[in-house]
Amino acid sequence: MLDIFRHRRMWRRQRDLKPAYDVVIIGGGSHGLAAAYYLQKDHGIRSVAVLEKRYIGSGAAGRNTTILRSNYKTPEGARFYDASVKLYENLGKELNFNLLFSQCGHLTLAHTDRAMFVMANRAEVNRLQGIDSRVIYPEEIKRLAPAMQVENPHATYPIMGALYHPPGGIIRHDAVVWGLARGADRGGVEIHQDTEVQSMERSNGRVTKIHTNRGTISAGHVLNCTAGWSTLICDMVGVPLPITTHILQACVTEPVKPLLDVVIVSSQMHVYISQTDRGEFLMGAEIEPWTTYRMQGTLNFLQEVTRHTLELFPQLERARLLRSWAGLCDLSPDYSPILGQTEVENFHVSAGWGTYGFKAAPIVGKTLAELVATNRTPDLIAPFAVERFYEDKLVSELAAAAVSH
Amino acid sequence: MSFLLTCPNCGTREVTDFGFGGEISARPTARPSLRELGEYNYFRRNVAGVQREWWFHRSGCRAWFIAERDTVTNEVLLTELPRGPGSPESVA
Amino acid sequence: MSRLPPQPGERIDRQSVLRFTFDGKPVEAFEGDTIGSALFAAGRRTFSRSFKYHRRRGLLCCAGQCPNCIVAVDGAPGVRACVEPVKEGMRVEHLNAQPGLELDVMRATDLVGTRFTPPGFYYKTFIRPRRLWPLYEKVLRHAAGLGVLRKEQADREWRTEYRRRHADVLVVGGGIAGVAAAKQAAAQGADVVLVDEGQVEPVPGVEALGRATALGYFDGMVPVWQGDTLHQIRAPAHVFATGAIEQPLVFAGNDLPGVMLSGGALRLLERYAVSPGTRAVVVSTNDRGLEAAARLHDAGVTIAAVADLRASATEATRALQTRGIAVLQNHTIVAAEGGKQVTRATLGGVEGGNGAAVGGNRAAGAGGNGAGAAAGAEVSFECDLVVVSGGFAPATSLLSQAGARTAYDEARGHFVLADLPPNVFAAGEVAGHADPDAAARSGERAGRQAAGGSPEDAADQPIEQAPTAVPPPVAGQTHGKCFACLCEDVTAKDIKLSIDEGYDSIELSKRYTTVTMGPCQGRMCQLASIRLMAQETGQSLQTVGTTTARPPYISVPMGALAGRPFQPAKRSAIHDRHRELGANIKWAGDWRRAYDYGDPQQEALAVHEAAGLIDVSTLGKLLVRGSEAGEFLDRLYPNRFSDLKPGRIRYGVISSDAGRIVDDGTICRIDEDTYYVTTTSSGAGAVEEWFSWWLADWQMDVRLTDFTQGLAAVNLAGPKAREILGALTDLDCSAEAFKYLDAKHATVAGVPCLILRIGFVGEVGYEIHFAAAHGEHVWDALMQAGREHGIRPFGLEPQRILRLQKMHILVGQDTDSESTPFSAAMPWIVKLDKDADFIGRWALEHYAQEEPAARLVGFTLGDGYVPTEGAVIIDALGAPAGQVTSARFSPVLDRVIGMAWVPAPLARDGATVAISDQGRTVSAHIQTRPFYDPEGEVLRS
Amino acid sequence: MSLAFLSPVAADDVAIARSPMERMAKAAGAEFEVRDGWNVAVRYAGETAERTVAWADVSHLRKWEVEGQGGEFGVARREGDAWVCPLTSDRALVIGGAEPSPTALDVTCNYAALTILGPQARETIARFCALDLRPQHAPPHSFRPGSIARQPGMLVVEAEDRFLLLFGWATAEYMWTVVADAATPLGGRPAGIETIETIEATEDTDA
Repeated sequence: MLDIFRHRRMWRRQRDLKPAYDVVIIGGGSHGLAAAYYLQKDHGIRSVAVLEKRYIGSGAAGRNTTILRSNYKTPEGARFYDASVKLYENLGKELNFNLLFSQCGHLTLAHTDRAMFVMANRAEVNRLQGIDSRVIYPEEIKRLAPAMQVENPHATYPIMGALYHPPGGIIRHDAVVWGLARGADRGGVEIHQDTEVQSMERSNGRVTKIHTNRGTISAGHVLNCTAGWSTLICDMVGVPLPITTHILQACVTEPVKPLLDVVIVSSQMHVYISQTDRGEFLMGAEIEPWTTYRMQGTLNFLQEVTRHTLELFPQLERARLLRSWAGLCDLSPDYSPILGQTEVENFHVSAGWGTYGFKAAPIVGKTLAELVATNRTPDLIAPFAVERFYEDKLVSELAAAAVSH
Repeated sequence: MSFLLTCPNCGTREVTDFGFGGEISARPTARPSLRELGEYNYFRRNVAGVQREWWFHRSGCRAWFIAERDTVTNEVLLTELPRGPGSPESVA
Repeated sequence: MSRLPPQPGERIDRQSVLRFTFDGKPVEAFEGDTIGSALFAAGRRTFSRSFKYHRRRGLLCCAGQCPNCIVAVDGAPGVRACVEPVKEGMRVEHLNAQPGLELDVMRATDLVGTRFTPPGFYYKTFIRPRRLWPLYEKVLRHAAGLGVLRKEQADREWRTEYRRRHADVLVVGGGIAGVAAAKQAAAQGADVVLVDEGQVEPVPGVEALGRATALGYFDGMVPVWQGDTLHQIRAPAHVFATGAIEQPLVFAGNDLPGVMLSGGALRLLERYAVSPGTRAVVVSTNDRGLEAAARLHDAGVTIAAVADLRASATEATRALQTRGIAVLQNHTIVAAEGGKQVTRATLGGVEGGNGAAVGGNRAAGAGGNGAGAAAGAEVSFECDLVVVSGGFAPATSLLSQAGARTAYDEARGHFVLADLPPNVFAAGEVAGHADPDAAARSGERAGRQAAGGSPEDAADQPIEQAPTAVPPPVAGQTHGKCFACLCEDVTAKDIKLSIDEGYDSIELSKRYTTVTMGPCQGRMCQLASIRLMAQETGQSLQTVGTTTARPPYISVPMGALAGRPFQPAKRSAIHDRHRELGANIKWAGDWRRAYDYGDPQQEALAVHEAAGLIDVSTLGKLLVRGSEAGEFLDRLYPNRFSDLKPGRIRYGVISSDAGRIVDDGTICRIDEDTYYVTTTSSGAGAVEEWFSWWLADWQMDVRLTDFTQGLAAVNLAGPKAREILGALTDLDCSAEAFKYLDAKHATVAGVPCLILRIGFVGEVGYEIHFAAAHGEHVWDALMQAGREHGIRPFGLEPQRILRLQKMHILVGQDTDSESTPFSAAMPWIVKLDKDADFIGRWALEHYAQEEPAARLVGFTLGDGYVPTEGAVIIDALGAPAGQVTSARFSPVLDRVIGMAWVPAPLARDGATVAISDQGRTVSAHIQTRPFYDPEGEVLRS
Repeated sequence: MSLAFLSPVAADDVAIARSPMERMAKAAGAEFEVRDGWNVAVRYAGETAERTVAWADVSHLRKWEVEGQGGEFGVARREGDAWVCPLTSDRALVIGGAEPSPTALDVTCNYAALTILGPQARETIARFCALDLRPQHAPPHSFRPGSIARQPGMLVVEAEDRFLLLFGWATAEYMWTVVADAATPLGGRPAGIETIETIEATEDTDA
């Protein structure tokens, strides 16, 4: 409690770059900072620099809709994201920073028999791995979300059931970034904001030099944690990626008194809805199908997301939409991440997250730190190596009723 | 609504009128190795800059055409109908 | 109470009295009043309670920019009372105060809680024990939120519309510059739309939209919200004459009711003839604030004091002096005090240069610019009105979205436009032309250019830059809270603390303190917070930079964005018959389809025992014509079609170049150059796109025409099918004349039809395709002819049972994005001995060699238990190793059958697998051959 | 084998062809007559010549796809009673009139059709369609394939204030709902084809 009167700096002011670090992490988002945090915490590796082009959390980490869940379709995915949620559960205490994680429950609505099939399958795969996830029906949905129009005879998409995932919920995304940054900083990691990697040199299968706008450095290991920009960073060292970059958009209303205590996702309507602790309704939709690096939103998104939200919550028709924004997503062909070593010996990636990256931040940090420290790929991330696309062994999170959040 | 595209058959429409077919990539002409096949099926250049790409006028003439678009600004520099086998964009 | 005698140019109609209620109490207003002006006239000073501290807030901008007067009208939250016209009988309620606006218990958070609630306090509290956080969170959730929405509402009640408008020039802003631009552009012959947030005068030849707000700029598309309508205006050229937003000053008590921006005070006075106060203290950084003092004086308001932050007098100063009003140069306001509203204001001297306000006992905002303490006694004045003007910041949000860049202008003390993209023009005050004459000329110029005219018009004079204001100061905090952000209750001290903690970029500070993230969208607070950031960090304002201007420009009701609620649906030409037969209708992709007619089991049995009729109009139907049509299909499918004989049918599976199953269907060769291709219902659109994509690339002599919607199709199946069809056609339907996989053209019930004899549901069956306009006729004729034979209509659900009995895979149900023809037990469909290349060949050559991890097989269950589709096949260790994709009770076989992906070694007849289904584990027996009529004898009969 | 099954032409006139909007028209009070084998909504009770906007079901118009007949993009040629609309450089859609050639493909039932007419027609269409129909940008005879109410469609500007909308046969019920919903607040109501015929006859006389 006393901490709230003590105004200590969260992280040190930026000094000059050193000529060399054991590990250089490109990208000061949730993944980069988590990797830095676990490098010093789990392995005592403190000669670490996080290079962030703008300010920490300025990319996807600060633009996502803060939803956490682990009810994935593939056993590999479910196991991996479950480990992430478990780390998140204790992360606030560990960082001594309240990440405002509310495990309020996550409902993925099903409007067709086909969707019910997908939900049943996910629930069973999850249950077998000890993940709390089950199919529920309109009565229970109504109890969990009494303000939602569950049995509307005029509904375009009647609600047949839902996949209910009680441990899912929302967490304060910025707090995750700041908490990890503080933790990493106190462990000796240097966080360099306004530091852009402009090119890299590669020889003998290793990255040898990193040229930034603030000077050239070298590193024992380099991690690329740049999400939507990961292709561009990989291009610098000649590592191809099976990734396309797209925008994903979100918006909030002005705050209103609590109406909704769970996260609602409808894959058929391409909308996900939660109400923040501040009272804002926070809504997102699908990625735009075309590739782009331009983080500008579309009117079409605002029109579709409001129309679909109002089908579920007609009482929001006069609630005011306050702000919308767009972020970049790095989409992989199978909707599973690309994680770990590349053909360049000391260059590792965390990419291909699509819309799931934020959910994985702690486990990505922990496993990449382990990879760097031990030179061994942890079992949890072995299925996600980029090699799978050369061998055509995908880990497909795609389903006919694919869900983003 | 966002940027506009000009269908070579129908004229200028909102991007929501169209389907996106992705960057143009060359389909191997000889039998590829598994690795080469993976590269063709899954790997993308994903350039930040001008990209030649396929679009489909889904709401209009339902024809495929080619656009050159700057992925950093979404500015569409040109659109044209494909010129068939032997042309630079041919994937055959 | 505060209503003045008629004022020149007032916008109220004193003859027309309207009545509304505020918190249940009646209020009278004149036609033309806003809720805000009427309430103020009736004596109300507190309009809202603030978000966090529940402090009283009163009218400030009277222009819909600030959060202070947000109310609910007829249950709709978020209404800006100061700009919302009064309507007879409207029900206005305050937000965010319990039990009432005048007595708000949450005010305690301000009086005692402040030191416990610095910015981001919640990040630092409630961490341990973790299990208590949900309780704290519940309290926080209920404390937050402004409006109250209905718990339940069955349907949308508000009719909103979209309206698309194309124009040559869109002018945003209907002030002097905007109107001039619109006139000029119209004079050039352009089709012009002019929009303004307030009333807008008619301009000849221009469509002028009043009370209409431009919400954003989306690559040339500007959505404009006007009441119930969302205009979507697309124009190749835009003029933004969006004006400037008067900035408040940051001083202690700057949020008290009675502290008003000069523009707000004047609007009350001039438009609504309401006196904003009786005794005013005026503090300004510019002439407009001083001019406001003179106007208020002339209207009868006593001017207690005027402070000008600038060092030297101007014309406006002298105009006040002639009225006997002294102006304190180099002075600013240090504090406002009061309970329910302001009662006293304290002025103090200003140190020149960066203009830090100074009081007697402190040095304010010691930053890198070297602001120091200076002498200057504080003087207090009793007053009920404090009029402030902190300068006018150009309203550049929309311009920024359009790609304009801004730069900080030291002389003017705010960000100005630095660079405009092509075909985007700025005019008037947003472009720095505050003087009416200059504004008009800049508007004319912009209008002419936007309409394609030359900027170097002979009549065009260089436009004078408007006189500049000195940078307004940022005050310290000794006298109490100085609010930088009224929406979120963020004080100057909060911003300073955030910087001390390391949130030292404007974006980080914004996210930490939430400054600029409230309903004003930063209009009232962005500049102040940037100044504070610059002062604290010693950076220039240019370096600090602005935060991104995100749409919408003002908050907009979701209903207005959503438009009408209709969702496109496809319906078969026979759909109404299914309705009349009481079908259970559901979505199937983007089609509405009959799932059953009440008894799926009996419907399935009828197909075995007599005959059934199902509407399969949703199938994709493509006509492929041309001399190379056969070769084209050979390249698209892993099997052959060029050797198919006219009048014959072959099944085909489309695979991707990765060898994955994309779709399936039947292909019928109609003649040498013509094929008729059917696809799955859900895959129809994608297959058409796939075909035309490859055709666009290969440029073969092939033409595609999609008949999916133009043709109806029904499947007549069952032992009586031949007889029923025979009664309606001259065709010889005998087994010898019309064989399995034959296609015939014939007239059925007078309608020309293509009849495909295929094994769709396992019995003798005919799929009949014909023009959609005859849908009901053919359906009726078949039902009529079948009546004596016991025909039943059957829906999708019985069809699932029938097809499952035959182990016909359902693409997308039994297969997923990773299934190949080999793993899905259809190796025979792949003809690797074809000479030519085909899509998927290389991958399929690979998969022909490699054992898949899992294979698709059939299974049976003994005890009548139907596993859930989606149930999981588990391996010996209990780990997921496959899944059940289909499972049904088969009435004709009297047992449970299904299909599942199982580990490849178990994919053999007689093997047993374990199915885990919601905690229950059952054992199933694998079967690889069709459950019903495995040899196809019935089918071919 | 024949392609006659594509055509909504029944042998011996035993079958009457029906529009996918027949029931919508019936519910709105239409009177029907059989014309050329089609059950057509000819008039509505209380229909007058005065109108803001009206919509008429003209799905019975025959349509053909012809090859080797492109034309100037965006412009429909009037040939006899037919509109010849260029889809691509070598394919055109012919709407109305008699069969243009023996090789033409009958696509009549691929497209349902509504005529929208009256001084408020443009405003009505603007409620559900983003095509630029300003008279100077879309004069009579303009042909515009594009999204109509979020569905693939085509639009022919038949005359000042008269538009022919084509859209998928299966989406017709949805489309009628959208058009009626947009037009009704503007004073619109359905019209029978007698109205269209009268107007066309007048135009022919004027010409």
